[in-house]
Amino acid sequence: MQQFPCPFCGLRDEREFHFAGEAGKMRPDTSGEVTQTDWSRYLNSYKNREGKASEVWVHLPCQEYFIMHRDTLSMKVLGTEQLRRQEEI
Amino acid sequence: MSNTYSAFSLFKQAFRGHQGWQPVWRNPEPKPEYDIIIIGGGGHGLATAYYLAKNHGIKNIAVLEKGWLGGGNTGRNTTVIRSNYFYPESCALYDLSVRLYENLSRELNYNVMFSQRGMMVLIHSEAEMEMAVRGINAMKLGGTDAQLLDADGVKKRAPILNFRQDARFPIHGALIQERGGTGRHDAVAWGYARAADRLGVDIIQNCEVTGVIVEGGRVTGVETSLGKIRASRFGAAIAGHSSVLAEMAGYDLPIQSYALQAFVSEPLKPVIDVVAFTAAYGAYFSQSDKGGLVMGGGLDRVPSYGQRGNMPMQEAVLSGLIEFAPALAKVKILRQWAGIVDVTPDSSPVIGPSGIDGLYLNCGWGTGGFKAIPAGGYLFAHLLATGDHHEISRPFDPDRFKTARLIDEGAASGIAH
Amino acid sequence: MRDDSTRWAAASGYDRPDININGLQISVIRPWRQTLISGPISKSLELGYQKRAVGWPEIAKGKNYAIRMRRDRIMLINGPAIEDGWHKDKGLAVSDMSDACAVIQLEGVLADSVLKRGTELDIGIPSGSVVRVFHGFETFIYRWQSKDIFRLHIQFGYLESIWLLLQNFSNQASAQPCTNWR
Amino acid sequence: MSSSRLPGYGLIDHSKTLAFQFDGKQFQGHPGDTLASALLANGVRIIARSFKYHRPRGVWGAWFDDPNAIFDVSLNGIKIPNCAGATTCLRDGMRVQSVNTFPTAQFDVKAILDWFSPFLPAGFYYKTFMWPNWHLFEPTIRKMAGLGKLSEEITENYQSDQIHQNCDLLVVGGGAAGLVAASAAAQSGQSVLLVEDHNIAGGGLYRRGREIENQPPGHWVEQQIDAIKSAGGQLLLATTAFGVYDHNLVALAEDRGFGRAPRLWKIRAKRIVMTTGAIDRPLTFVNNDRPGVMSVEGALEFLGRYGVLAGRQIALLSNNNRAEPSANLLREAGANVRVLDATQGSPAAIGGKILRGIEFAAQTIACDTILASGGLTPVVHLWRQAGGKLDWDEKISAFIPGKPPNNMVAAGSVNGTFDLEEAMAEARAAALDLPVPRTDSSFQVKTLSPDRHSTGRQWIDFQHDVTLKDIELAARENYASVEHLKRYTTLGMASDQGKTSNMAGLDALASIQNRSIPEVGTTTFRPPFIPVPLELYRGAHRQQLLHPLKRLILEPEHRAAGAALGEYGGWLRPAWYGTGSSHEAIKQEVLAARNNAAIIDASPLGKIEILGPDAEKFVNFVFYNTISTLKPGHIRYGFMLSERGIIFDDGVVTRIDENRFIISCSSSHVDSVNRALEGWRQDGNDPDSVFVHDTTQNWSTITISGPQARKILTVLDLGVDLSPEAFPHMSFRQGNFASDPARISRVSFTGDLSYEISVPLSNTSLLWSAVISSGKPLGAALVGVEALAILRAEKGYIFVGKDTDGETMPHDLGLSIPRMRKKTPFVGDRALHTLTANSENRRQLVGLLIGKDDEILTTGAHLIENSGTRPRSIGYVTSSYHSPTLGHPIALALLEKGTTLTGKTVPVWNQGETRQAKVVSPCLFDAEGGRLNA
Repeated sequence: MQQFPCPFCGLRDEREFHFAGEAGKMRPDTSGEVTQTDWSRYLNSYKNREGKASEVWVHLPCQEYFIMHRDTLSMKVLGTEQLRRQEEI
Repeated sequence: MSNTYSAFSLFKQAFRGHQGWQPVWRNPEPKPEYDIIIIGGGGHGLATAYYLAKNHGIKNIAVLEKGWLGGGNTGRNTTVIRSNYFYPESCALYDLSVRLYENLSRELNYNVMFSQRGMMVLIHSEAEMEMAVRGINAMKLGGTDAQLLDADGVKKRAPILNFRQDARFPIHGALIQERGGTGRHDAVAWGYARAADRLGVDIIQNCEVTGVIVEGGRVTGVETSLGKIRASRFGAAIAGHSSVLAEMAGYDLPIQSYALQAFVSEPLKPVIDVVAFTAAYGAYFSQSDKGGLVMGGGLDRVPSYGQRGNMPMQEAVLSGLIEFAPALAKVKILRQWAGIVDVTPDSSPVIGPSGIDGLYLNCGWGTGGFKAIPAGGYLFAHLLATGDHHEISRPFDPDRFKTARLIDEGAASGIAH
Repeated sequence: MRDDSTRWAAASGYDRPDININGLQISVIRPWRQTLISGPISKSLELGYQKRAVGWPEIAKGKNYAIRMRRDRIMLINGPAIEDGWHKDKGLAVSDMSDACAVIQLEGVLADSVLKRGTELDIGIPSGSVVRVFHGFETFIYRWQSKDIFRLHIQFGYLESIWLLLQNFSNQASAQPCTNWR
Repeated sequence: MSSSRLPGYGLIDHSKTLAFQFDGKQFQGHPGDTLASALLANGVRIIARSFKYHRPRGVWGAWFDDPNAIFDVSLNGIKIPNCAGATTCLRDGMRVQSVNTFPTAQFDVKAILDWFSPFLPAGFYYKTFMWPNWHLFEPTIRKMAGLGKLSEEITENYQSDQIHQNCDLLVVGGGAAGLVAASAAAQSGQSVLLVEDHNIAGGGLYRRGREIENQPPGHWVEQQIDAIKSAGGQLLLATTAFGVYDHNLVALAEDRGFGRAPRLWKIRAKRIVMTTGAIDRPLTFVNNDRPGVMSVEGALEFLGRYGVLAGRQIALLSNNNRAEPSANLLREAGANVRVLDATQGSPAAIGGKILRGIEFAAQTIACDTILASGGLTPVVHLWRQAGGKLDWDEKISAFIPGKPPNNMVAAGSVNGTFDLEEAMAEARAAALDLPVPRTDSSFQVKTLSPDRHSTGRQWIDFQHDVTLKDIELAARENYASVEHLKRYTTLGMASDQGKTSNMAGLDALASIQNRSIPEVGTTTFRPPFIPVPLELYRGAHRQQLLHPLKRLILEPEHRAAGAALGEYGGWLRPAWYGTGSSHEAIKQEVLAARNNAAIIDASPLGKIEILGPDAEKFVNFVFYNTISTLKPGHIRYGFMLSERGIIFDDGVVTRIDENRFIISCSSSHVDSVNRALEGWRQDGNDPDSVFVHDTTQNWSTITISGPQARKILTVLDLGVDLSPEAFPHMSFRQGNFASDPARISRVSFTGDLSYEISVPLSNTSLLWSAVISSGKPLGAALVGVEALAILRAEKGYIFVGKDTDGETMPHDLGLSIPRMRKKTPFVGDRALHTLTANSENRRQLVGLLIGKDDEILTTGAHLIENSGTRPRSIGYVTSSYHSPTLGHPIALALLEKGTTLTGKTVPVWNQGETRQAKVVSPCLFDAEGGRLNA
């Protein structure tokens, strides 16, 4: 049972988290033309790194989406980043 | 050079203290160049080499394995073999596999212990029954076998299951594929390896691919822990680690890696003689010939490459399993392990060109690679030998992600309202 | 067609006897109002006349107080009546949730041990929020008035199930310490 | 009788006796005994048979390293298979049965298999049983295999407990080192938990029989425990750490006694000290599997802890300098011991069921017991599970902990530090996170490899009958990697999980391959360290707490009204009302709904509020349909799609005001919709300008549908003008009920005039009775989910996931306008224009008609095309009912090019039977919408 750090709630049981995709993936701007290749890459391509990876996770109880850097082999958590700007606590 | 296996040869060898058994495969030094190199000495890679040599007459082949052959998912699964799929494309693929398995021990002269004891998918509600009927009809139309059992029929096959009315999910019946069952996973790898070796294939263990040599847009060689090796075509069959090679060579893959756990219990006298799977409880089990219960369930929730597995899924799978068969509560677990599986967006495999000339892919089998080993090898060999798809593998080409013509077995079953 | 009415014991709703075992008391309490407010925290607190929204392991005090739900959300317990909807002037979203959650109070030295059966809860692991998954249920768990009174909020629909769970945990917790424990 | 009890020895209570039965014979033991010690005390030597050849087996080790003593045990009606005899505590009245023997371990008819062993070498089954097929041979083989018999009876109250605990320091192993570590750490102010797998702490102290710090071991142990406890530390006995998982989580199994499921402790420790000790390594020699051959440490443990002397005439065969001190302890207890240096000759045990002696260095020495030690093997399992590395210590010829995993440190015997003073010094340092001093051990081992030239069989894995020859065979056949060896020979896969056989096996392989043991490497160490019951993982995840259902606040009212309840989308809901035939009840509900009115508890319907200045833009983006044009007080039906363009949910959106919407999604999708909305909110939107509040459970919803619906509402006096002009279809009003707010939506899932009234949960009961009292005189009926399913199907309304599948897009249901015209981006937009989305062969929703009096079509039947060599599926029936309203069967289906086939007949295929059905519009009731808009 891993413990992940929610940037707001702190360390919590992994079962409180849900993997929401790899970090850095942008939704193509569909107000203009999007090629089939770009769209497919957006939907289907993964870096799927062995080792250091950056991913978007959501802490389910507080619904905070954030970026987590972790090692997918050793399971070490290397750090987190908020998706949104820092704000008063 | 190698012995032929039979009761008679075993008898003969017994009188010679079994001194006369030959190595099942050689330990060749890698040659500088081959016609075809298969990366990955698991079931799929070894089967591919075997069929390339046998069906296509290509003998100058090497299989490169970074560890010991069969040490990846081939040796880490729950040995289930079945073809109870929804889409006709899937039925064709997996049924080819079951048909090849049916004759595999004799073909390879190695007992892979394919035991067609039946694969039973439990039905726990009227809504599930409707989906099961949809599935049975799809399977029958797709050319594979399936039958519906009522609750009494299930009880005859597996009295150990929970037929009590206070079960969380009462049993309404089951979909059964009688031709499904289990095999001996290691034996499949070893049998193919031995047979391929006999046909001249070089199986090179402890040879890790560390780089891909691309010249003029074409893969011409690989860097390995044993040096540079060239070939005109490459086939990658490395399951959960497919993305690692993709990053080395520079192509995209629609794959995420997850740990899939399995468990085996202490040996027991016969408890169940069928593979019993339940989606509602998220678990399945069968009994090995040694007597251990072999148990499994869903993927771990966290994507990873750690071949360990984690407690949350153990708790989820095993608590479901006990509710499914309450007498198992007192049975003890001996071992738990995990394999790294390569999961595609539609839970169907990828067979086809990588996007870089000369390199072809056989991956994305997710949780179901073992059952597909003969077909995966057979079809991949066809692709590598001819440069073209066999008609059965065509729908599984990675181009389906661009055209969005997915074969989504996961979603086919729908969601109850 | 299957009728499951006998397979599930009749629901008791709010009307149920307390759990009392070895000094552990678990009861349903009924705050008269619970109000969800999203937006800048200082504005939310201002709207609810509160100074602070507690996280873990802070102790909420008194009849009316605020608990922290997330970065930009609090819940007022027994706060003032506030109109539902978007409060343009403050940039706050308000929803009355008085009936959404049942509130369960756990008291006594065993309460901590009951909670530890459902979640990795420790005063050494502080948290900005009180939201927490408890044995699969999404809950809010915090301390109230003293260090061994806990309150747990859960969606009303799960009240029956979590009560069954708390009964189970209470029996286990009160059976401890067993002979192996020294 | 060779082994016997010594009065006054051990930690057991000699004053009380416990009666038990083994293989039908009565015996006696004492409190504190294990099954193994009690049997040995009674002189029982043959307690089991080996797995393959059914060779007689005796007790080898005194704790978890014993591979032989496996029993089926029953007590007070509770039967547990495969209990490890060396770790199961004796209880009065136990019935103990050897496993895989017939009739007993002493006389097992299957022992004849040993005669055939030349034909059954390692992996023999891979070479035969291929013709005609394996499944023919399998049943016989399976009956032969397996150990214990599982009783199919369900043991009630066999329930594990599970609990989390955090601590600064977890000490694993309560021997001298562990006790010292725990007390040092506790005194330094750390929160400490010490876990010890015996029910008495002290570990190996009792088997060395000597004083420690000038006190008897028992006294010293009690002192340490007092020190730990008075400093606030905790001690858990009879508890085994069986798994180390990611992020410093250690799983402990606490034995709560026979017949009770253990307790699972999930310990999150900041640091972990491993003081797990070491176990004896077997010697590989001819007939080393004979009953009467035991490990030296095992024999000392039986003596010191259980007061059992393993034998009277003992040959102690060893390769290390512990042999003499060990022999002296046994001599003190009255045994005649002869120490043999195992490196000085090729030993062979003599005798069959009864051990008669040992052949050694060309002489025959009579003895009743052989104690063997090939050195000590540190228990590094948990260390390896945690990812720690191992170093090969040549001096003691064993693997010891090397580079540590995070936050873990080893001390004492597990480090190869077998001297007590030094072990305790290590433990103190480890406890305080100081550098662990390493000293040279006085322990000396002479390296010894198995003699490969002996003619007899030498056992490596006692339970699985793996011999040196089997390992040679595997190596000869080039199953050369240690993992291949394990899998081919089954070495180390017995129920002791290789604790005994592993090192001997590696040693054998190394010597065959002319390599060193570290070159051969080890197999992977995996949890669980000891076998643990499945129940341990289950805890409270049982029955109704496994996937628990949500319950309606009106459930008592539904029950009182005679509702049949069913599971729908995670809720327990009324399926139908009344006690008669369900079919008839449902039919009457449908008819009442059409003729008068239906009263439906629709509370589970989602109510997710979107608030803020960007709410409009946001809802417009997450919905397929254009929402930006929706005016306050109005409602729109629409789809939410996945980014692949697949329908993920359908529901209605209500605009309350400029800055506030309510999304009413399907009841089973509330959580997933809420999560998806939050995801989009935080990714690509200004999160201060739009908020998502899931208010579903604050509100109950009662639907009143049918021609009399308006009249019923009128009586309720909700303070809203109900006239069709003032309150048309797809509009929303806020009213009052019981002086609290009530939300009224005029939407319909039946095709008739319908209102959904939502009130806070606390007013539900009141509203329900008010609706019933105003509805009953008008012929209104309570309607359950089953009748609702028919009502909506008559109208051609879908259930997402039932009438749609993983390929269905909105245009397959005929809703293609936003796809063609919506200008602003929305979720899934681009996916609606792929080759596949544009295909002409898409499956579309249609209705199917058959003869008026025909049996209804089977849901799940396929629609087929008979053009090729065999029928091809072109779709399937998704919903099928007898329509009480229309008086004939109706069905919905997804059909390839369905809309172009309207009016045509298609074959419907179900498990080999074909029927014909006519393709029609899905909507068969009030197609013009007159009733809907009434």
